[in-house]
Amino acid sequence: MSEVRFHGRGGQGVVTTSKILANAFARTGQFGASFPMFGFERRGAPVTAFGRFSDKPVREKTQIYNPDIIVVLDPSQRNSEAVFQGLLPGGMMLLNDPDNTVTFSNDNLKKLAIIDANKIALEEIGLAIPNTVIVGAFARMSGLLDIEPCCEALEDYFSGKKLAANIVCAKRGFDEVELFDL
Amino acid sequence: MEKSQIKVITGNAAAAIAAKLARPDVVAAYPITPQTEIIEQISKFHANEEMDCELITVEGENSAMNAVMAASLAGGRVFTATSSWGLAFMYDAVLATAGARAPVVMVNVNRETPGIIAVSSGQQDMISTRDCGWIFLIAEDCQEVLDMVLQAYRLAEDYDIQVPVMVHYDGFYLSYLSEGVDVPFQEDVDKFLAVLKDQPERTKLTPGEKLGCGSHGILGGYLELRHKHVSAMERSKEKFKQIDKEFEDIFGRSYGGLIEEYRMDDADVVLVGSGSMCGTIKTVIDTKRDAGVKVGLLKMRMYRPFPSEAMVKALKGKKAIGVVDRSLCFGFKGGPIYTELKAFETKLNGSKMISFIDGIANTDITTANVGQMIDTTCDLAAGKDVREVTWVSYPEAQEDGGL
Amino acid sequence: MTEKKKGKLTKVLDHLKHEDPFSKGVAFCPGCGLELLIRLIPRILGNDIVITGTPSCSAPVLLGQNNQSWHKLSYFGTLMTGAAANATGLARYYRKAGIDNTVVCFNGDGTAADIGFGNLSGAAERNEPFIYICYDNEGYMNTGIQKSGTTPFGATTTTTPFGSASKGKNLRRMSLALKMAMHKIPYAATATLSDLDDLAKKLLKAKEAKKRGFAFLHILAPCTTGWGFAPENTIEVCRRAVKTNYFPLWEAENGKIRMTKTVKKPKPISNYTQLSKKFAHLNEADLQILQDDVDYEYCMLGGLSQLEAECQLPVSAED
Amino acid sequence: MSPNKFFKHEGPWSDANDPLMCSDTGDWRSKRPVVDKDKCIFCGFCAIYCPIQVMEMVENSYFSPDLAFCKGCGICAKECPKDAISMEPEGDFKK
Repeated sequence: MSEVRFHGRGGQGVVTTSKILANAFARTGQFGASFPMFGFERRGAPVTAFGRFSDKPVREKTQIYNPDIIVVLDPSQRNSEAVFQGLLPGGMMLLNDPDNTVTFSNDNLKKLAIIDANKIALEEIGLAIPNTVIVGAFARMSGLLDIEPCCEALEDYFSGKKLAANIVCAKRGFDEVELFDL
Repeated sequence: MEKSQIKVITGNAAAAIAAKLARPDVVAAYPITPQTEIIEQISKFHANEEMDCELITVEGENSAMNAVMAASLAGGRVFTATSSWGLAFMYDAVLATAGARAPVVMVNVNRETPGIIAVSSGQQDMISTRDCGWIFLIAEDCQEVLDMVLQAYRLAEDYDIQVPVMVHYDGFYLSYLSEGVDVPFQEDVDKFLAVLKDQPERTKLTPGEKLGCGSHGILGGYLELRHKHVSAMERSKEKFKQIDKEFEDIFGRSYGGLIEEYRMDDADVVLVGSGSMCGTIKTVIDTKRDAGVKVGLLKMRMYRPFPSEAMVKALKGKKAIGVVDRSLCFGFKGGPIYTELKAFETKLNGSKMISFIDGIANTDITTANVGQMIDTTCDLAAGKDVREVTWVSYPEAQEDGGL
Repeated sequence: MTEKKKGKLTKVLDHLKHEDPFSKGVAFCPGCGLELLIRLIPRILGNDIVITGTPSCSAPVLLGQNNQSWHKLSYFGTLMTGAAANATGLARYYRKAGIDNTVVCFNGDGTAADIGFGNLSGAAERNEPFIYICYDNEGYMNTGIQKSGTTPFGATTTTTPFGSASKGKNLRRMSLALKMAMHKIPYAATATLSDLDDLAKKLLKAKEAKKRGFAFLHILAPCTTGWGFAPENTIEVCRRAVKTNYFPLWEAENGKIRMTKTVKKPKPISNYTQLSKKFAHLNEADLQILQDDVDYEYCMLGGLSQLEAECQLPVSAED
Repeated sequence: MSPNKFFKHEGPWSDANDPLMCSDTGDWRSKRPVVDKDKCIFCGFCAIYCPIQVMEMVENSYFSPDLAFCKGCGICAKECPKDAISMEPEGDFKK
């Protein structure tokens, strides 16, 4: 089972990112559970969400304290202590950032993936909402999913032109994410 | 997947979809965190003609319960949902609904209760209304939320029962948790609920029919109705078991009826829990089992009526029992389920019992906390001196000699 | 046998088309205004109404005892807090099930003006399809005469006793019917027991209006026991309430407010208060306060009733 | 199952298909209305205002109270435009 923690701010679709991934896992016959950290959600405020993805049913209902993977949708939080808290050895991090040269000195972090998701989102949907780009990038980085179930999962959240544009976002996220082994 | 389809949805969406599948005549509700998404979803179904019901967007929870109570007594199938202060605000009508024996089905998304403002999970709202004469069911995950709402209609509207049913699930934990839910097809749900149409008609309030509901109970009349009510609650235990079996016949899922027993057969020590904590407990039990600890879980699906017979049967002779309560029983040191189970202690053939209080106001019942509870219960089984009541996430409580 | 017809039968009798569904011997006080009202409603509207009641003066008769009933109507008796919501649930279910219905939500002023006002207002805002009747005896009479929101200035009750620092109720009454008319409902009206032709017509209009939504009637029903007047004066008290403009008779049909009875030379308020002991302690200055309040309400109503003819609601948002 | 001794139904339902409850409210009376047939102009005001609705038409010519239930409030006498009804002490009618 992979335990994933998502960091972002209100309006970026942090919780939705986690939901779409859970949905994509379910479409492959695997299991996913997604939930927000408890508390008030409002635009601009830091938001944390969780995801558990597994080939077996997910039974735990607790928050995630020791993630295998951290996903940071808000570049300004990339250096906050909360982001790396509890990261397990061999951990991965997916970062939305225009700067692909950022480095981190965390002993447990072994794999880093960076993508300028805001730029892609602006180009494809005209809004700086990076979540669907992140979904594609997550599939590529984690190696746990193909891009197809991710695109199919988007059908539950978007329709029409928005769906088409977000599918492009996810695919570009999958194709354009840069991976670094640390 | 012929009979259903997997949808990744929240517990709230599962409740809303279950309500839709049950085809209620009247839905009345008022929003409150963490229940709000249920009525938003139902409003959407209604707006898109996916749900053919009278939707009453009332001005407060008290009216929600009063409206569905009356619609139910007029013969309708009804649905409403609330949480915490909302449940408190409809309390008089909750009592009246039970007293009138209106087979209302309500979802209560558990949340801490007013006074100390806490937008957080906890079963205190449920405990505060436990003796109101409703049947209480508690779901563990999103799938069970959906399934339990459907089972609730079979129970509430059964001619031999006619008692309102409240389906509880942990707010925040299940309300906002998205996971794969096997959503049944309408025709199967129709089939499952069709039994209710074949039974004798319940007494209904119909224009010109010379029947009235809300009569005074005088002399022995009040006692007679109360005794009928208590008898119906007793009957509901066996009925719920049957309903769970019939549910399995149609949907291929069953939950064990009143209680679910997890790795109980050869267990020496047992945790008793309810709701979303049970998933976490099962995971920890598996780990402990791998380490040779003979531990099991008794999950309560039905809380009112109290499934004492089933619990005694399952717990009899176990060395030690740790009861996990996500709420408080003011005036008693231990949690509510613990204090109630204590009443049957003499029937347990020497099983020892302790109380764990955890999960109040979103204090997470973590795997570590569950591990600690199992260890403590094992210590009790081994004859060590352990505290009767442990506030797991509040070690400071141990400084108080009284507790 | 001589055939003699010395007078002309009152046309009110023409409105009493239906059987009186109530048992003849029921436990209302002699001279009770409520008893007259509750018998007339089904005689005018028919015995197929579904009436809802709450703990109040009506409850001992409206609600049964064990399996037995005092009347033949369908009724639902529950709580003061949610009466309008009960009626909503009934009316909505009947609509869904295609059952022809007239739900009459019948409450005292304690429910309508006080503890149940929230859901009354909510039901009106949602334009729920039933008739809400407030029988106003200006206080909680069933529980031993305590004040309510419609208890007028100066009236003594057991919670507003006359004393060295108290004139009885030191506050003014609320204008319940006007407040309800402001909900933009198809029909709102006042009525009382002295003007039964007016009352009957308004009940029938309410029944017609509830096809389009919420209909509200505010009916003054004096209480001989609680107010301290002789039982034979019940109708006279109503009559004087109208003649002093203490309780003007008007209706708002689709929002158009119209006086249904105009009093050419209104009598001073003392003409009304002198009948009831609850006002007996008031001096002239006190009475003037009550008079001013009555004048204010009437002035406001007068202004509203003289608005342009086109000042009315669109027939119905739902049509 | 519990017996249906006081209630026929599971819940608090009363059933008016059975005989209605009825009190002998005539016993409450201390004065009784006495109608002067000659003065009565058959207008019906006593009948419409009677809270118990017990003023009955007799021979299409006058109204007469059902004394089994009349509580003696006196509204009929008060409202009669011709003073055709008088309230007379109940004691006078006792033997």
